[in-house]
Amino acid sequence: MGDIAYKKEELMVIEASKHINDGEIVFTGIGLPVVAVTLAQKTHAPNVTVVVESGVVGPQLKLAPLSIADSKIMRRAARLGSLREVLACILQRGMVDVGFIGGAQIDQYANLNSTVIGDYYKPKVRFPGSGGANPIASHAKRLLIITPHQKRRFVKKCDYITSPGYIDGPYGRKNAGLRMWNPSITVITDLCVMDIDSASGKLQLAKLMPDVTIEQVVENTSFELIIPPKVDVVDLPTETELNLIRKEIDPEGIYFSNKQN
Amino acid sequence: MGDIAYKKEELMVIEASKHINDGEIVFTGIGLPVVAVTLAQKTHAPNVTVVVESGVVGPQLKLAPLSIADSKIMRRAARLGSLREVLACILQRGMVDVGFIGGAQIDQYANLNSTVIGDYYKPKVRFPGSGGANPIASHAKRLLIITPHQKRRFVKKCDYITSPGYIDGPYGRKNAGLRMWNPSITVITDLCVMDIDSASGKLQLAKLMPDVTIEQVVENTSFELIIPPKVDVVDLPTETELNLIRKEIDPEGIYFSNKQN
Amino acid sequence: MNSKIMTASEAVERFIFDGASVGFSGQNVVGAPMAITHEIIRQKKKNLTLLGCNLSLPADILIGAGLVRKCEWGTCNIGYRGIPSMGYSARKYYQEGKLEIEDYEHLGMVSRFLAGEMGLPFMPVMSSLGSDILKYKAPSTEKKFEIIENPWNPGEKVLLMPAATPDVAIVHVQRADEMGDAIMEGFTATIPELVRASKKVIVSCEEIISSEETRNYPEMTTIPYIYVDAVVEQPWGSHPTATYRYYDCDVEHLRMYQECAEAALKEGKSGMQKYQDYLQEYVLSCDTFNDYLEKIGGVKKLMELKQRMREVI
Amino acid sequence: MNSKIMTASEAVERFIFDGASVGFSGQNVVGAPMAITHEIIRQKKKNLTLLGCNLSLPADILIGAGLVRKCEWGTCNIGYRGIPSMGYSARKYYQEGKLEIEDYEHLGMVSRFLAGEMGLPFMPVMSSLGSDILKYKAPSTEKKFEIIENPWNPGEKVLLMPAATPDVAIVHVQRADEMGDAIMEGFTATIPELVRASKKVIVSCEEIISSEETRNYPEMTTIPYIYVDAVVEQPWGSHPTATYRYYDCDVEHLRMYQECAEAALKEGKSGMQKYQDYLQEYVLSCDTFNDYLEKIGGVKKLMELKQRMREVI
Repeated sequence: MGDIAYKKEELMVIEASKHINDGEIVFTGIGLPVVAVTLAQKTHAPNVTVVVESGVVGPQLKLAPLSIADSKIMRRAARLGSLREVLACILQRGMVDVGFIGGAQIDQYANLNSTVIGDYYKPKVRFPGSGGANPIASHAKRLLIITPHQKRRFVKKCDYITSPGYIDGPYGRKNAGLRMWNPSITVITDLCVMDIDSASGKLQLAKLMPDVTIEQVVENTSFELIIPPKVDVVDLPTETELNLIRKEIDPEGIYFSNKQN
Repeated sequence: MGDIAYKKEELMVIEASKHINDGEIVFTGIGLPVVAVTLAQKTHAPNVTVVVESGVVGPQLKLAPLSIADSKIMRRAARLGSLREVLACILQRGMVDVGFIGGAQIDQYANLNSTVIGDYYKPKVRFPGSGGANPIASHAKRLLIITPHQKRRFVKKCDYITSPGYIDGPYGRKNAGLRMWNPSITVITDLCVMDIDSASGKLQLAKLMPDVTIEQVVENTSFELIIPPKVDVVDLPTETELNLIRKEIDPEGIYFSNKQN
Repeated sequence: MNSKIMTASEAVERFIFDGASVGFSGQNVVGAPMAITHEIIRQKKKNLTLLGCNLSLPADILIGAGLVRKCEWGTCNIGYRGIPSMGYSARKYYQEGKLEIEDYEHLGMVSRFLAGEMGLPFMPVMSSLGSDILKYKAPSTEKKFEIIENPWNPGEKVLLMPAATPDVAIVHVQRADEMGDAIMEGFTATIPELVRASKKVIVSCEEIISSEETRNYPEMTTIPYIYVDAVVEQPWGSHPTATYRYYDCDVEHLRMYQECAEAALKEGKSGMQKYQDYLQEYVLSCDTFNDYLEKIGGVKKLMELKQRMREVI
Repeated sequence: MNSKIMTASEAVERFIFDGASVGFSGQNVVGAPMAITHEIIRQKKKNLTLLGCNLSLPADILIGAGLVRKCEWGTCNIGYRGIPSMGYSARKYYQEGKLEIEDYEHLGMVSRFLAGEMGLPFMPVMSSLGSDILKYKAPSTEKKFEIIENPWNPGEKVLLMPAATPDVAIVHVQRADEMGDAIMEGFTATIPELVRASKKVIVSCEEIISSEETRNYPEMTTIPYIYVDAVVEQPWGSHPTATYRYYDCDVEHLRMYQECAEAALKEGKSGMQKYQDYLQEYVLSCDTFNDYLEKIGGVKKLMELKQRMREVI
């Protein structure tokens, strides 16, 4: 543990922000992703353009919005237009560098499920469905997934693939007809960072969160996670990063639980 | 001849205006058509909506514009939008009741040519091409053609079909895949009014202009025009109609030659 | 031209019918046409098919009122500050087998409206591929999609999605004139395509303005009158969702709604009564949407929401 | 963000190359990007392919300058009060076999840009069917179109047209900020689709305004900066065509241009000299578009055109 106390979600957001480069176009969803992209803008990537599915291009975010339809997300945008303009004329056209997605289940090929748990027609639980997640997963050059690491969430096979990862193998996307057939995918959890093993199209461990062991990760994952010989540890947050989150981006602490790491 | 002196084009425009009903959506081109629709608005059809290919919906025309891109045509429109909005979301969607078109040649099936005279690759004369004419001819429920009646213009077969009439027979449009497969087509010339004989898909004489004989029409038409047993004569213009054209719609006399009938 | 101004009650009576397919404006907690939605519940228009990208609250409350047969949606997401995203009525009815859902994703769904507004039978889409959105058809659908080869790049797959052309679209906007020219502020989401794809259109608005005003700057008119059949003036007409630049969403009321819907899902008979009580109190016992506005807190609450929007933008 | 403001000369040097495919704004006598067009002639960028619905004056003068290999258009129409509609240089070069034309119609052409802007390989179109637009392919084109059966209505034909994605789009608008957010007034014709379908975009504008101003009401921004590579400020930059709400077209100059082009077509060597003299006087001998504006009548003429627009609208 470092000298500075921080919450798990704070470090997840800080790690995510480092995957965003200056000048890129980032497709943001609600919650932690919008904190991550705002943090990136306030640190190393001031010229990032945020796009939001409802039709917002390039807002100048001050406080983190609470929903993709929150009026705050329209703040001083370059364009307030339509969903088609964003999902078709920016995303499907191939202009989005980084897209954030999530789901109730994620499997070994990084497929995501936000539709049903159980049988599709007689589910145990019904969720809202795709929204913009499927098109983001289909068309963004790089995908970022920020999610809690729980055994019931990291499943061998999703009950329903809402947003495609590598589907069923390294050429799964190509076979399905997706143009962006080999995107980089990064999964950031409270235990570790994962990415895609290009040979198998499966998730592999990339980095551990500070003070987390490989065993802990394996215990909390239902599928067989690929473990490379050498695994780095995520950097501890800096005071600057934490201050930006706490004082500028989310002063009300809306996005962060009270649990400290 | 009536008591009131009038120009041929004036009567053509007045006749055309009678083919427009109140409340209809009319797709207008440049020249005489815009005079005809404005006249209809000022007489029996005040609630006509004019649409123009450049993206104009429902302008309140005062003076006749000189081109479909003349700034005058935007006057107090309901919407200034895009070409796609008009050609796709109004015209192709099937909302246009009446469309005006024209061309350098018109043949016995009311096909129009505004592309080339002669061979397509080595033409005698090259014209501007379709513009919005082809989509209007394809999708409007009724078509109005205002044109001078000349033998070289009324040909047996167009050198190039830019805008389809009945193509090659009563089912020509259906066979080609056009949804609006049996539109009403009315051709108004300085000699007569023609429409479509539904059995053959060919042009037939409908009415004669005042003081014009069937022989004159036949002499000036290169194809064999269908002549029904009984042919009516177009009503003479009223003073009200002429005054509207001369004093309100085209006070500068831009559209009308100095020849009097 | 004749004025299209009418009351919510008249608009629903004239244009919504049992079995109609109805498209809705609204994204999560912004821009849902709640005044018209309440009126549909009061008039008990049933067996409805709802269409939209994010159907959110209007779908959930119509489902909870037992009026919906089927939804074709990208999502039904009401999520906001502490409020669960899934509409609980939708969850309940689907899980109990009382609701048919055709799942799409937002790009596929807006592409269907795009085909509809342009008079095309289908639209090519390059997402949905490889997902279970294509695997699971809704029981009623004969052909949810078609995959063809790209004629300009043999071997490449292209998904075709069929046009969607709802019987009626219901949208809430900031301003409209009596003919139906409507001005939207903020993002327009799927409104332009949805409206132009629909056979009839009901526009509810915060304010009616004169045609003189709309025609001064026609570039700003989002929907020209030719698509519009009814104009309903209802200030705060999207409450408890927000209307951009006018008022913020009412988080407290939204939470209360979701609590009632959650109770109906989880607490059996007493929970279902709780939801029925909500409907009775806030919809069925109200003659008009103004009565509802009184009940949710009246002038004081409305001014507070107005003020909150000012702080947000 | 970095400013994208540059001179017309810099913009053409950086983004137009020999053999490029270039799309243009402009409908007949409104909104043609003449300042950038003149600069292309001065820099002699050649073997160009031009794309647009109505290519009008920019195409005709580039063809007359001998810089165009091919056009893909709906029309080339300059018609106005006594001015013949067909561009005479286009007619001359085509009739003499020196220009390739792929004829489309406006709906087909804008559908091609629509496919391009959405990242789709093709767009369904329901016009062109039955016409000779489908009969005559341009010599260079492998597959101008494809007709398939509607999967949702067997027996119905649907035309597919391939996406158009020009290397560069050149458009003239009223106002833009230094990042490239551009505001168009009046009809937008094909500008939204053309710009978003193109790989690079040059925006010339009457006025540069601040980002503070564009971001006050982002609903009005026609083109957001993400599509834009160069912003060129050039008042009266579309002369002799009009810029809506700014100035009317210059009928006298347009007529003079068409007379020179007609002479080149009909009067042999002396006529061709007349056209060359026009190019020399009004384009080649000018360092910048401001020099041209002096020659066509200077301040007095420009104020007259401004006044004419006021009377028109």
